[in-house]
Amino acid sequence: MPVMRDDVVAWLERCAAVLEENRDYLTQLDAAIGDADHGANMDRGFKAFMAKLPSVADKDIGTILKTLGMTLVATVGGAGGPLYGTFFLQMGVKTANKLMLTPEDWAEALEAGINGVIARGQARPGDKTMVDALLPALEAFKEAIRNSDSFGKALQRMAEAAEQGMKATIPMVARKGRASYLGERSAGHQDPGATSSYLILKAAADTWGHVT
Amino acid sequence: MPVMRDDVVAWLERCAAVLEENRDYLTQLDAAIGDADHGANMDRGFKAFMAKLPSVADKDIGTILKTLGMTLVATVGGAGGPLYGTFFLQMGVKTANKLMLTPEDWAEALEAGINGVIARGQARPGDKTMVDALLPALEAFKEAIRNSDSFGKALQRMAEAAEQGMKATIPMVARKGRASYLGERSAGHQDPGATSSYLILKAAADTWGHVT
Amino acid sequence: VERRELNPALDPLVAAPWARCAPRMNPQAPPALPCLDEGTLERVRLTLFDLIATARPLMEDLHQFTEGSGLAIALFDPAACVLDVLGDAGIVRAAEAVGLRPGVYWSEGHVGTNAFALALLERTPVQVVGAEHFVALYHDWVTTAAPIYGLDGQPLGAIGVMAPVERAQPDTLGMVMAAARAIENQLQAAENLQESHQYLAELQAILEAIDQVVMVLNTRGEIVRLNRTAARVLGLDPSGILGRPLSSHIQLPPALQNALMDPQVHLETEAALLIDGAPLEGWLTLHAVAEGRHHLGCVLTFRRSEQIHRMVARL
Amino acid sequence: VERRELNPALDPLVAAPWARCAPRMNPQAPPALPCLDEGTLERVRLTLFDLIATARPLMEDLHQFTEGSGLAIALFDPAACVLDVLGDAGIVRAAEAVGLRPGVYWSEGHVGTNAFALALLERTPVQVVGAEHFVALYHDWVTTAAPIYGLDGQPLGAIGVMAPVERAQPDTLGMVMAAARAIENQLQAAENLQESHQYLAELQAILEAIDQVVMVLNTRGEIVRLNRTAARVLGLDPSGILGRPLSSHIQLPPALQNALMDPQVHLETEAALLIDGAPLEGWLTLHAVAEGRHHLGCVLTFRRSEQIHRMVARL
Ligand SMILES: Nc1ncnc2c1ncn2[C@@H]1O[C@H](COP(=O)(O)OP(=O)(O)O)[C@@H](O)[C@H]1O
Ligand SMILES: Nc1ncnc2c1ncn2[C@@H]1O[C@H](COP(=O)(O)OP(=O)(O)O)[C@@H](O)[C@H]1O
Ligand SMILES: [Mg+2]
Ligand SMILES: [Mg+2]
Ligand SMILES: [Mg+2]
Ligand SMILES: [Mg+2]
Repeated sequence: MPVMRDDVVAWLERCAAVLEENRDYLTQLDAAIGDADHGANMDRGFKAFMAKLPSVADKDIGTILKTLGMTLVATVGGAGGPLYGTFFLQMGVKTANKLMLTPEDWAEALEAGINGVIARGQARPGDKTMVDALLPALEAFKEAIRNSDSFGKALQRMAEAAEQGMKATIPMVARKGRASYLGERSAGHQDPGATSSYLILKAAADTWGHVT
Repeated sequence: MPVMRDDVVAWLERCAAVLEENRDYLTQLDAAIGDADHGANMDRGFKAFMAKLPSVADKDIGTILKTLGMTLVATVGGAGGPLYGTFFLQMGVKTANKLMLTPEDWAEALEAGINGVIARGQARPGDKTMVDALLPALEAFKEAIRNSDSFGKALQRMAEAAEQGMKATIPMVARKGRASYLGERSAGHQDPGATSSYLILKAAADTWGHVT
Repeated sequence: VERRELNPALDPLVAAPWARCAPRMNPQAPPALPCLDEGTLERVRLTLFDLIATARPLMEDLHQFTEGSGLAIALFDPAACVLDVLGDAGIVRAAEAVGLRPGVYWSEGHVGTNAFALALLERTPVQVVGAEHFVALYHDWVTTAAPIYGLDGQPLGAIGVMAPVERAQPDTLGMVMAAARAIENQLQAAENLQESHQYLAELQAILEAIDQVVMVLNTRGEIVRLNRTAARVLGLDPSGILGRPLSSHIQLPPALQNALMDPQVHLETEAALLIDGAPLEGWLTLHAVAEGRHHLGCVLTFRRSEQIHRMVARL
Repeated sequence: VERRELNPALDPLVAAPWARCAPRMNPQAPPALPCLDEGTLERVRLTLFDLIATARPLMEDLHQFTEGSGLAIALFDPAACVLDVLGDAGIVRAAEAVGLRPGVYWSEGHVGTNAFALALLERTPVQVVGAEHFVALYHDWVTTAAPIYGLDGQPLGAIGVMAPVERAQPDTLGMVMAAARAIENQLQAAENLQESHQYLAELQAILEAIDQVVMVLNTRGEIVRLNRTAARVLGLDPSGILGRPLSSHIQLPPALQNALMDPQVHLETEAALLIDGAPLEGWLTLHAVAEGRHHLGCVLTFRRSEQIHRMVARL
């Protein structure tokens, strides 16, 4: 069973809620190795999108995701704006005109989104960024599908890998973004962007858990 | 017979005189396809160097040329400042500690200077720049030396090739610098930078004509 | 300026637009503010996403370092359509009320003389102060803008600032000029990086596709690059050997050792390599690597005699 | 600020330097202006030539767009040593008289609180206005500066502006911040370009060194690159064939035609190419070219059976 357009809308609504709930947590993480605004940034961005959602909730999945990307680049601010903006924009380009997503559709969209983040931010695995949660999540999802896991199971694997990747950023020394100005002192703290990425992917797994 | 340090000083003094004499001419050329300041720029730069020359005229050739390069980057302005600054600086680096130049020394120095100009400005042959006078001049000098011409003869060949290269810029469409903003309208006018390059190399040929 | 009369002391850059506007517009009337519908604006912003994503962080920084001083900072497309606005809340609201909103066109024909349209038209940074704006509504404002050019010299848009006329300053002009330059340079850097990555990817794929020993050496004879075949045939550990001199493991015949440094080297010959003393016979080539006129090193290829025999056997 | 008392409303960024200066310096006394001798300054400027050559045109443009408004614009090394100054003649002269001259160090310990040293110390753009300068001599001035960082995040220097205190404006801070960004981005673009050129030079040298047919195709099957051997053996005109589909001249066996588009392709096989109908037999390989996760195309190599025989005969 594929993920339907309305399931995508539900996912994004969940993202907004989760990012609002975790606003202070993300801010705290960003206080340790940044400028303490990641929580506010993500909350503001998704709230701005929630205001737009009614006007696109009946469109195709690509349009919804592109709108999200365009909204985020204009409202999130900081490093995350262009990066998350690109992420969702590229997902939207890949899913243009679709009203449902097969597991392959989701893998391709996620891959396109991550490629966009990497192209813009030039982060590599181990640089202590959102990429350290996103890439393992993508790989885990693709592997689960190769192993004939159900869509729902594969999404779970994806969320678990995102969580692992997020935690794996703790010992890393940041090589991108504000945290990199701290050098060695950035080690020992979980990366805020990897955390928000995890939350977003977890929200997908939780929202779509019912699909087989 | 090599070119001696004092011959180099004489050359640069001649450059200053020639650039002053041709100030209006260069300005006119730059009025047709630029902002009408190349004559003033080159004159100002070499006058500034003339003021410094007494303090370095007894040093090695490399020091004199490096000082010229550093002076030009700080006084010529516009596109020519960094380019001529790099040109003479790289010549100076190549001739460090030398008190005389063999033909091979001159070819190497000229090549280093031109490589510097190309590295900084990224101009290619045919882009309608100083490179269109400098490169053919270098090739002609090297070929004359390969043909066992005397130093003085090779310098003449160099100056002739520079003149040809300068004139060859007339029909070219500019692809670098201010003139490139004019597109096709830049054709039919001789490039100011190629002209000042020619004058500088001609001054060398004229000053060192007596060496064999 | 009163009654549509031009102040003769007016900046010539501003006088010309006035001459253009006067026949067509009533300076006292509120300007026609042509505005794109939501959908079209979204499509325009989608097309210009890269510009928006690049400009936005810089605009946020411009705001950060002038915060509270009364600026609205805006990004425009090449037709002077507003793409994005941010800045001090009160000023942004007031500017929005007079048309500084995403989707609105600030073309001269609709809004009268203003820095945003003028910068794009004249292809230069420009500031228009108070009564220099043709339309009376903008006499309380100063607009400042600089055009942004793309990699081929085509206009990508403009970055501009709007502020109350009392706040008119010369450094705003320097600021937008430098901001446009920063955006252009960042776009150029990103383009160059992408090109760099593509060449490297081709380079690496070619190396792995070739079943001969292929190595790239720099001018100091150190190994800069080698393919799998080279590592295997010559018994080299890729992670260990990069940056080390070829000669630390492999002896070339003396004549060839000199050839390594020749900026014009272009030779092919039978040769025996000594690998930790043991000879390996085959066909060796050396070709200089030059970046324009700059000698970078050389490419060494080698095919074992044995391998050649095997290739024949395969056919 | 009077009598070395700190105004409690003072910007905390400025208060800390005051606390540092107060024990060591007399604010009423003219500052010690440590200055490099001509020779050492020249050596410093030589080492930082690239920064100076990159910054200077931008500084000239900043001057051009603020001309006559009363600015002196200066470039500093990472130790706050003045490298270069330009601007409105009268202001430049006056600033020179109080120490804004190449070779003079504006370190806090010598000159007291000032934007040039502070920007480098705090690693952020900053403006110091009038009496915020510790030393009384600078109470008539406003200094504004932003640090410039190099490719590895190391400080390269700073760009700053000095003006009469009456002329203090917020946008000067935005201006120097954007100018520093423009310089950094230009240095990055130049570095990326150089790297790009080096990879291309290696790539081209490797292609010419290989005596097999080597071609690079993009994902549309068009020929992006080919070596001399490919042109010769396959009868292709390099200037004509670039960008054209391989299939316009050469037919691959159908199974292989599909393989061209496979992002994971990695095969070697005997094959017969049809060149304008005539078959050419040999050994063909296909390897995908990927830039990270991005499929760019593939590398095709080919060696004629005939050629292999010849190679053996040569040994
Ligand atoms: N170049 C980059 N590539 C990928 N992710 C990045 C990059 N730079 C920063 N990030 C991510 O952005 C996060 C910080 O976001 P945020 O705090 O909102 O922006 P800022 O650092 O500008 O305040 C980091 O935790 C990191 O995950
Ligand atoms: N990228 C470049 N590479 C080589 N030469 C260049 C380049 N850009 C400009 N020039 C040279 O500079 C000359 C113009 O110099 P000048 O008028 O002094 O500078 P500007 O154009 O800044 O006013 C041109 O005639 C051309 O020969
Ligand atoms: Mg942050
Ligand atoms: Mg932030
Ligand atoms: Mg000029
Ligand atoms: Mg000029």
